[in-house]
Amino acid sequence: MEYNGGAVVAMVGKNCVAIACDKRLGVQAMTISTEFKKTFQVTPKTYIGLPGLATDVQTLAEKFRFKVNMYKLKEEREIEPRTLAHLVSSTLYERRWGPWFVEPVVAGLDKENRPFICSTDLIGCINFAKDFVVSGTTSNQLYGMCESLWEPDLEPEDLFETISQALMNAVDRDCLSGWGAEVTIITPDKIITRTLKSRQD
Amino acid sequence: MTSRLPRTKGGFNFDNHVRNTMMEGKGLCLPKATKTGTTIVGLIYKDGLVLGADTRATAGPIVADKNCEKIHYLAPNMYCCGAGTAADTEMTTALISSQLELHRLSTGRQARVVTAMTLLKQMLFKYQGHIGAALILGGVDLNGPHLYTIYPHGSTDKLPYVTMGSGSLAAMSVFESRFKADMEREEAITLVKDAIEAGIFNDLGSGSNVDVVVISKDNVEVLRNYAKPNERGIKEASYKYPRGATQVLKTSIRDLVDIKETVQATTTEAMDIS
Amino acid sequence: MNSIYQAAIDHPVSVPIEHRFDPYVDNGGTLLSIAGEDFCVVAADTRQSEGYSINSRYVPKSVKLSDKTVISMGGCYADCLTLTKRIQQSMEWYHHAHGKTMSTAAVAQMLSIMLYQKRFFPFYSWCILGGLDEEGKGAVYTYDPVGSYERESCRCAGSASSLIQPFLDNQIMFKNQETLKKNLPLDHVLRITKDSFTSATERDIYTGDYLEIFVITKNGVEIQKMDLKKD
Amino acid sequence: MAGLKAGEVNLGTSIMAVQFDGGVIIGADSRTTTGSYIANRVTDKLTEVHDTIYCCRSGSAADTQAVADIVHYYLQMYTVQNGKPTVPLAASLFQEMCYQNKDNLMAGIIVAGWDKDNGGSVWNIPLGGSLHRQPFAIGGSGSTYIYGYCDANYKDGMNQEQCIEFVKNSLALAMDRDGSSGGVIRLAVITEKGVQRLFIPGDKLPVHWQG
Repeated sequence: MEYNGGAVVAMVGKNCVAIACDKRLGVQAMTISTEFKKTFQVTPKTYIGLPGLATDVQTLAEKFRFKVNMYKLKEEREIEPRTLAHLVSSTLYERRWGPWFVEPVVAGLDKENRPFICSTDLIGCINFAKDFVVSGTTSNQLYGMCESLWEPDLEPEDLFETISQALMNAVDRDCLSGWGAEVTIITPDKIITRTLKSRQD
Repeated sequence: MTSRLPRTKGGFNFDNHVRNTMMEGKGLCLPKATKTGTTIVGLIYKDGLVLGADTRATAGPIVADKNCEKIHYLAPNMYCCGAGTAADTEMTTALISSQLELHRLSTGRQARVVTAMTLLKQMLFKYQGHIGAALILGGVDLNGPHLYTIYPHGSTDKLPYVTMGSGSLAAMSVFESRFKADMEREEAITLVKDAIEAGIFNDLGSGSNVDVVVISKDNVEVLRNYAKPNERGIKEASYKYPRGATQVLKTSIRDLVDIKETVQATTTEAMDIS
Repeated sequence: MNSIYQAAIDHPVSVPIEHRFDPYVDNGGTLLSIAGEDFCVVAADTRQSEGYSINSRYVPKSVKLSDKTVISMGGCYADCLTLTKRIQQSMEWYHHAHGKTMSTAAVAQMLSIMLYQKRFFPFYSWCILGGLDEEGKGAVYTYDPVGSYERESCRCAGSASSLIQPFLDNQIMFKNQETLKKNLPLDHVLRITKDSFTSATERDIYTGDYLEIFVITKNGVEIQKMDLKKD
Repeated sequence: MAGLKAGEVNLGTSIMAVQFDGGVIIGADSRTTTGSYIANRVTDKLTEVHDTIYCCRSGSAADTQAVADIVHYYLQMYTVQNGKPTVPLAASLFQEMCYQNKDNLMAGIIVAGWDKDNGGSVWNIPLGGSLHRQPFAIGGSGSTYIYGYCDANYKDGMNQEQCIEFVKNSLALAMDRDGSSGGVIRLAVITEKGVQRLFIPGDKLPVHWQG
């Protein structure tokens, strides 16, 4: 986790969810790129965030894309976020003794447009949450921020402010994350993606 | 379709192991897996048994999940509390639950608790303690109620009242002072609740709420969050930001279009087969 | 728990067992201090723990040193106690020698020296000194265990510091929302303090039980107490 | 030989078996520990592997349970095909398991029982996986304290009652001195007629000098 750095957070709002990540890619203390996004769209209304070792982030993003496509071909429907969570979990637990160094976050709306978020640890233990989930090297800071800032039933625009402030202030206290951030708000009728103006140190 | 797609094999995959030990050797530290530094208990009362658990999951000193479920379903007449590495307890119980379901379908009988116990202990023994699951297995079958503890290395004990996890000492002190044989249902549930609460308040690895499952001869009650002694109070202030507080560089909005697929029966002329 | 005994069980005779003098323990807990225009708030939880056990639910981490100065310490409780005694004793001698109470800035400088005097066998303690300066303005001095110190406007230390500090950056210093910057009144600061601790208690297992807040104004030091969760 | 793995459940034990004319007496304390915590204070370390063949387990709880379960299964299969097994047969099955897997096991087992060919017999399988027939055997961490007592007090040709007293006193002495043994004494009298289980609660143990 500490090798490349990175942070991902997801929150539930009123009929919407938000997922946000920082954009740094580093090799320990040295910053390599500031355009390394860690969230990936899986279905129209589902995103997955993969903070961790960059090589595994990319490998797994492709692996999940493949598995989700196979699911779609076999089942002739989009994968539900809850199903995706279990797919992620079993993919990680398969490598119980040689894990991928990633702690994924799943966020999305299910077929009834109900919000769903969850995170898993690196060996696939799912943490279902009703409020927020955090992951990556900045998790402590994010826990503190979210626990104070989050409140139920935030409208998409308010949820955007809350998740952005939570992420930015958290990564400012972590030397391995930051250097820009990207926030995605998923609502039943649109997906809003915003790039934030943040400190670049 | 003798394809190039990777075939899904069963079992564990060790491909990353060499790489990971190399990285660990270079001084990189492994991320911590979620542990359930737990209090789990079980006791036998007059008509069956009661299982109890707290709901805190920790990653080091941080609470990863404030309200997780540690009492897992195994079979209609059996439940299993898990402590230790969270993923291991989750996956082990799920795996055994599926084997029991198949066993039930192939025999057409209710599975016995010893069967579940044997499956669990043989699996854990096979992995020599590397699967970090400490379990309390409880169930009622044709031979009556049974309560087992199963340790990560695969040893088992059969006792009328048991505790496990980091809060087991706090919970056991409650049991040792107040357990009686053949208690009434209400009394048994209260004792289990008090034992779990002893763990919640005195052990830092345990916390939040009390989950209870009561299994009797032909009735199972899952009392999720039976007691909530740790509700968070109302915050002093709201920290909602005025809209526009965050500075944005770029926005992209994609509208989602609902595509409705409808199947329409079209009437075609009957084929001329004359 | 008993790692030495466990080692003996794991390796009955073949391997030598290492014995080491390790006088430090981490007793957990969180403390914070916020300086205002004409006040200073010093707050800390009162849980003292070791490993997964709670030693006591009420052990105050903060001590009033004078009408203008409060010290708060976390880390190894034994070291904190000793350090507090030394500060108090020096302040007493100062009082006898000079016929006046030490100023906050003077205590701050002295504490830095006391910590550095033990550079190669340090006190394992996270110190935050809060009070009013010569002009009556709120002052917060923060230290590392070997005496590097700095005056700041707010700081959190201890087991939940990484959870609370970014929140203070945002709510007290208005980081990432510079446009809204202003001086905060005391009641607002107290609300932020309380919410910081209730939030940290939710997620940090070493923080909890009670919150003790010292409010330092020109009228002296007032102590407020509040319940935190006990799980 | 494998040591105990971290956090493994230990049968820090006192176990014993004595042969007499007509059968055997086996006995054990009831304490199981994980580190310094008593995980079970009323354990039954006397495990049936056939109608009149028992084993006393010491060492790792997981290992000895697994071995006993496998031998129990073998003997059931054997009975179906060949009829009743003998005690030395059971003992050599245990011995084979313990010897072949000695790098991975921590199991000290005493096999004892009655069969038609041999009458009562006691077989000791210490840690390395060797097999010894003995008129009496002691095992587990507590046994080190009572070798002298047992050697001094064992007499050939003791009857059933004398043997029970001998086992009770020996185990009580071991439990007094050994921190990882304790609780109650569980006994079994195995004869041609079958198995009779005896239970001596913690407050009814023979009392010796306790300072």
